[in-house]
Amino acid sequence: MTEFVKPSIDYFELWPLLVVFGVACLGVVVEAFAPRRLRYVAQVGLALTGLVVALVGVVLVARDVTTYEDGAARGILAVGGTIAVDGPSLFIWGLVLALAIGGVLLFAERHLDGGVSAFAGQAAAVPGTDAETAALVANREHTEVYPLMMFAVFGMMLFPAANDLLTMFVGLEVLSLPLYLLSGLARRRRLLSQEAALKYFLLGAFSSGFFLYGAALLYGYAGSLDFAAINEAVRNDVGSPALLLIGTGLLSVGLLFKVGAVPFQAWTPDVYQGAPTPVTAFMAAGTKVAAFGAIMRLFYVALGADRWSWQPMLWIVAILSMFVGAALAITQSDIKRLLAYSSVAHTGFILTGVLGLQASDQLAIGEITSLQAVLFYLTTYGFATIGAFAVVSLVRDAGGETTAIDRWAGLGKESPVVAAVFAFFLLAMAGIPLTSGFVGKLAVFSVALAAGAWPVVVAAVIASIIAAFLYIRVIKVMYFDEPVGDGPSVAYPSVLTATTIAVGAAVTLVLGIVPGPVLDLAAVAGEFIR
Amino acid sequence: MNGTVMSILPLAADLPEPDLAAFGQDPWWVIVLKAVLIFLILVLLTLFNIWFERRVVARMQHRVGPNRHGPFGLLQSLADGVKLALKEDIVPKAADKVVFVLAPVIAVVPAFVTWSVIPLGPEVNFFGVMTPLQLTDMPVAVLFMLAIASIGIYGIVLGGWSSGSTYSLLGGLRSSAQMISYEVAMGLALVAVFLYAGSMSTSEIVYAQDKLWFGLILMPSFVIYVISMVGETNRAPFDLPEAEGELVGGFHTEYSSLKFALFFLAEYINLATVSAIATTLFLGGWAAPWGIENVWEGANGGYWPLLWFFGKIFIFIFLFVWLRGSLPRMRYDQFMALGWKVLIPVSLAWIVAVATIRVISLEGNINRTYLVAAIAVLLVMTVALMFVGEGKDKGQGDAEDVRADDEPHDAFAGGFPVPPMPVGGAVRGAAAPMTFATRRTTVTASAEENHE
Amino acid sequence: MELYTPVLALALLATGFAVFSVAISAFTGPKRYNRAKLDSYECGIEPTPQPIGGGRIPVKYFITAMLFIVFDIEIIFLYPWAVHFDAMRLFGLIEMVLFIATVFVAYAYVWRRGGLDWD
Amino acid sequence: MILTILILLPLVGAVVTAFVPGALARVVGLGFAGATLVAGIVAATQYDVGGGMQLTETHVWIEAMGVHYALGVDGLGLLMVLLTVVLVPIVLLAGWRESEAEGNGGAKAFFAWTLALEAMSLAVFTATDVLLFYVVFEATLIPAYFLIGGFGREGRGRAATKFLIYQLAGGLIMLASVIGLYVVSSNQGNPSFLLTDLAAIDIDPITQRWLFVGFFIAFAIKAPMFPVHTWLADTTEKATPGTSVLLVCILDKIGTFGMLRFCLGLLPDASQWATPVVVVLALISIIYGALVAIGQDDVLRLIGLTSLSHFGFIVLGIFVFSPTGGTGAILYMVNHGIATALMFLVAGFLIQRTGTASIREMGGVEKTAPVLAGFFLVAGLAACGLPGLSPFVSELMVIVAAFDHHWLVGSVAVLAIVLAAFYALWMYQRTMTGPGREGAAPVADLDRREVGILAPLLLALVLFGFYPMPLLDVINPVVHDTLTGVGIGQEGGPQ
Amino acid sequence: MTQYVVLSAILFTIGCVGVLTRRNAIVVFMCVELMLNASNLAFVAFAKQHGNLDGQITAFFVMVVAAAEVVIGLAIIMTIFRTRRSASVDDASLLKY
Repeated sequence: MTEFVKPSIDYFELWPLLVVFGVACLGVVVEAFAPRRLRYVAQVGLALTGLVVALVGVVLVARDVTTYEDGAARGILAVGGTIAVDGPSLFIWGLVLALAIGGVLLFAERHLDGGVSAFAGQAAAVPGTDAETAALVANREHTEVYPLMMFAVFGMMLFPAANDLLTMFVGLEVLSLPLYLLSGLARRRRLLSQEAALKYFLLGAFSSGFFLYGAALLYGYAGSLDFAAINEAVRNDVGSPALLLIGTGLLSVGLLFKVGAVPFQAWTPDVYQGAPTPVTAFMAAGTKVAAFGAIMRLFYVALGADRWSWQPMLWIVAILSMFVGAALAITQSDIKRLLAYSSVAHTGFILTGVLGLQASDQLAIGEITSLQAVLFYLTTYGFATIGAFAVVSLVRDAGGETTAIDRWAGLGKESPVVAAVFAFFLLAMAGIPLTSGFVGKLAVFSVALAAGAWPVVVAAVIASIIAAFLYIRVIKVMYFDEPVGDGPSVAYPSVLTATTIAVGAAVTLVLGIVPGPVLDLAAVAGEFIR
Repeated sequence: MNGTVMSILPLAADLPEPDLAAFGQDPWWVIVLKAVLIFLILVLLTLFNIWFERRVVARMQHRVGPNRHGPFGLLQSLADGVKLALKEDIVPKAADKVVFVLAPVIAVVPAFVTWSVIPLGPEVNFFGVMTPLQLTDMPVAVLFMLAIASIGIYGIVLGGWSSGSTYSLLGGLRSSAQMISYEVAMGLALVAVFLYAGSMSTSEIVYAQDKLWFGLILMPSFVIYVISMVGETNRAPFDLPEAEGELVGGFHTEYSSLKFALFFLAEYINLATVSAIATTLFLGGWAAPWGIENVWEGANGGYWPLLWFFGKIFIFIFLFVWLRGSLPRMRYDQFMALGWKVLIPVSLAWIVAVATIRVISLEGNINRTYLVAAIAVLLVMTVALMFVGEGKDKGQGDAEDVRADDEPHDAFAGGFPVPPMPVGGAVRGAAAPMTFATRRTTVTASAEENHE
Repeated sequence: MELYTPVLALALLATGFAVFSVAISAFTGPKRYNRAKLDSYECGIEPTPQPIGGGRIPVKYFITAMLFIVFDIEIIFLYPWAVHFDAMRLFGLIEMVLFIATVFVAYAYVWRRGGLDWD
Repeated sequence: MILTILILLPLVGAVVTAFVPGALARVVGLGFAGATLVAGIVAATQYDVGGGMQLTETHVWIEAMGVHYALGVDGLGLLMVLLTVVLVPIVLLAGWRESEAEGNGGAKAFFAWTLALEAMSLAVFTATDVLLFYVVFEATLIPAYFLIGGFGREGRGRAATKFLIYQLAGGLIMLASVIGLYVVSSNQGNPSFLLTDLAAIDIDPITQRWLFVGFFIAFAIKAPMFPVHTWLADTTEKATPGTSVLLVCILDKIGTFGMLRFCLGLLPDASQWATPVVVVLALISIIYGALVAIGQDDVLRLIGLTSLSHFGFIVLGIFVFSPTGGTGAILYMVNHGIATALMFLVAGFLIQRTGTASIREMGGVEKTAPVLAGFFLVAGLAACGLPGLSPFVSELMVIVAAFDHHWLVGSVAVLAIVLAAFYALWMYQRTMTGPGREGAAPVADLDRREVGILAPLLLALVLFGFYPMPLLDVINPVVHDTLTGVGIGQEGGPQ
Repeated sequence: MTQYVVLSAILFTIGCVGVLTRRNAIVVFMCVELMLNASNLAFVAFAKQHGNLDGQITAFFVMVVAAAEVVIGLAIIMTIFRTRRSASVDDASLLKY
């Protein structure tokens, strides 16, 4: 038996992570002990405070990180090398936390639906029964969603920071499990919501099975779960290449599922549509950010030496995602499904960025790394998405949210501001200049092209054109089509949702005009610790 | 590391250092012979236990008990077994045939297998071969036992489920719920033992108790274990799965003939098994009770330990019988509450306490008195917190609870398969409707009004 | 592996015995057909038809099952920790207290929300 | 700084107009347009006829990617800027009432969007950073989209969507080339989007051809050229004439502007490589546009299609690579802007009066509205290149250059003049002469406001028809520089 | 050790095929668990092969995760089951484009 070595836990660097986890646990305690009427305020306050404190923590840590072992990376390896608190991690943490704050605000919105939140009064009550009615009459709501969300945020922070396959797997699950539940908690259209949860869960569990088996094979190949060790093994070409290849493939399945890349996109539209809109907003933004962080860390750090075997696969996946996402989005008649497919297309675009060069010593000054481009794209995408879904939650009719696109006709006249903001988000997603989406696209395309992936870029351009059509179609419906029947009405949100939308729009605009600071921030973040 | 265990009380039984290398060396015939012997012992033990139980309970109830077959009626159980074999073997029409037949097998095999890691004695001369009086041992023996024992639960659940009968199903469910509930407490109770023994191998745990039985220094663990072992075996006062007042025979309602006998056998072997585990983990296993070693040097040598071992087991068996003879059956909610709300938190608190004490004795520079006091306070506070919270909650009348009472009665609400109501209401004819029916209508109506 | 071979021997023996018992009872016992005998037992009334798959199970049992899983997992971590506690000492204690406290949070929640109350 | 002011003025104007009360909006909007006009003229006075990039300013924009906010004008840019600042106030005046009509998006929106469009267009013509150019190039689409979709006739939403899709498609294809340029420049160690930097780099021929294709497709859609012109007719038919003026006379010039500046300026070898194909496409555009125009029933649609023909001429002039052709093309860009604007606006006034755009349903207008008919005739004659009106000069130069290039090309181009005469005169004949429509109220003549709006355009047509020298002085250096870049020396000036 | 890896691969494949072909949500779910356990087997086998403990520790964590997944999955499937009285995946078909 080898001597027990106490792992060093760098509490300062892990501070944001611990705060989020602690707040999540505290939330459960509040849920257990606070009287019902206090829970809402307590939970929202707690979650917001926790997120803000964590965000401040991220900033403090980021100011403090130093260069790692004279390399290009900055940061430290914490907890015995299982968590990498490096520049990219911190960037993603900050981003996830910012998006999560928006998410909490949306979760807490109670003005839209007559004084109750978007979550079921009692999820356990069977829809259509007296028990459900009773819960409705009592104006009950699940305040558990806040701790659940905090756990998901914790997972989203752990996932991209994981420096070995085990931690990554744990992060993956911690991020996924609360989201499965949250998807099923819609107040209206409960059956749809439950079904979404079921599909999300089954497919998610399936894909994490793939991830895990891939991890096992990679472990079999390298004899270690640690990314650096795997990289070493790949470099020295020990072990069976078949294990490496199959392992990489299976791992990719798990990761690509999380980002909703084709051919693992099947869950996206169903879940986006069925889940309560605040959850969709938070999930669509947060999951993608976290999962892409993890994808890049895995592929760059652990499998960087093996890039010739995974790059062709990602090429194909990226191209397929863009085309399938854009093409299927056109056929949609539901705005949430449309946004879901558009997110699939965006996954393809981001993957295009992943294909670029990541080492800054391969680049000239004035060129950006893949990491920078993807981080920037994630920022733009995250804020635009959360904002767009927030707007979706405003447009309502008697049955709750109106998500059928043709019911949005005439929104431009009914509520010019809401329509304008939504159109702005759509334009950002389409990548029209002077929105953040354009700069994001520019960044990922240029890194991909610089790495010689011109077929992908050409495909991306064509896919962008297809995608542009669908965004414009929605804008056309809002502005130029005659309303059907009464037309949609727009519920006046409280300051919570309004803030989220405003911040989303502001970020989208500012990043479109002066993207420099964020690009620089991503540059300062440097590279992954290898 | 067991040398460091509690050197406060100098006690005699100085057992030789344990070594797992002693296992896995037997020639094949020794293995077979040991296995057959264990099998025989268990079958005989079961026959004896049934008789023993009936006699003791009879005594407690001022009866005589079985006394016809053999001396003191000792062969009564055997006669019962033969009789069962001659009964018709019924497989109900609604049953899932394969599972129905398989269930007793699943129940009984693990019961036997568990015994393969129970140490019955030290290394002895076994027909010319030096071998421990134990079929085998492994570094994770206790875990192995727990795992195997868990398989036995499947036999009960599947038996209840496959019978196609309401009573069986509920009995099976109840017993599985009960067993898993108490398995948690049982599992937690064992942690303290491992903490002190530094091993999960049964033989090493026995050796680790050469100075002091864990049952004494880890009293709370022991008590929890004893309570949960009663729950784990579905014995009175925790025999809810076969509560004949509510569930006829529970999961084995539909079983007859030798299949029933197998369930019966499994239950009694489990009785012995949990007793043997208790003996091994808490009462020093086969080692002679302290004091005896001082008087008699050879008490822990040769085949003598078998005596101590089975003696200790019979103490537990008697305890079981005693409980059955004297205590009424618990209500199901009380029973589950005991398991979940008392045993588990107490176990957890106790584990932390034990670990803390252990750290202190290992580090050895913290004042022990204060610490014990602090732990006690913490423990009390933890437990108190849960109860205080509960009381306040009820006082305030949480909307949830009130609402639950108001909900109309639905025969299928919880999913209990209740016979369908006759058309036109629960009661027809002259009898007045029952009260719950009226309440249901009013509440429903008012709820609907509110809603609209 | 040698440590597990004896287990196999005993298991084979026990299985043989059990299978033999189940099989033999088919021959030793009488066979007298009676429709009522093959029905499920329900105190003499017509048995309630059981839906395929064994009918619906009260949700409470699922909650218990879930709770069991949670605690069983806790135990999984407690055992190796306990066995090697002497090597980890204070560090091990602190970490485990944190772990237990975390699980305890969930436990407190379930308790307070009535997950442990049977009726 | 003057160029920044030039861009900011209408941009600020757009925002202000959007927020002032409805009654004030038009006045404020027009005020800003006027101010922009003044600023444009000031800029022109500061311009030195000698050539080269002038009035430049450069600021770092996105440092991480080597993007600059860089402005500057050469002769071509200056002319386009002037065309823009002149046409916008005219369009605003022409749309004074119309934009308030039933079913339209309101005058405020029209003025605001128009000003926004003006700002973006000015930025396009002055940008000397490729990415900045691209950004504003795409940004013009949004105001254009809302102008088309918000104002005009039934089915405009569809037309707007079609327009936007076409343009976005072109834009995104161009984006690939823009990034490609950047990547090539970074491979050579100096990642930059600045035109001056990019002109200095050495691009291998194959890459150059790919990049050229990307740029050219975008500009061809913009211009428009056969076969990617189909958005044009729909758009001009559904949109208001004012919008059409903005689109055809200003925005579409970006296409040919870009061809000159980017295709020829940055990718000379590939431009020569592509010449045969481009020339053929240009010829097809010329003939096809004219032929299809003849068959049209809708006035606005007809005018739109004539532009297809005219843009064919411009592209032809650019790609024959001769000083005469180049000069003719640039001159044509200006003249076409003026002539087509006049045509659209007159047609607009006509449609306002008759309530229909169908040629078949009009007739006899000249009897009751002689002034209107007169303007219409002049515009039509300008379109078919009557000597004495400015388009004649440019058309002639292009055709001469085309004959120099190859006799067949010249012949085909000449054929178009015949066709042009055919559609222009036939249109005039069917709408203005003959009997009036049964039961229709007599068409009122243009009032003084309308005449006032149209008069400057008419004057310009006549002025430049007789005396194009000021324009040529500005144009010649540009053509010289461009052709030198391509590798063809200046052999004999124009005239 | 190879035979253990092969066995784990077979188990994994069975689970995978099960997920794809079975219609009952609970069975699908069990197949997923089978996949996780196949991974566990592979982890432990590789741990033995490489002579380090990483694989075994991972197996522990996987068990935890699997358990958490069971808890969550069971909750979700139960809700659906109670609503529809069916656990068939095919019956869950409200979400379509």
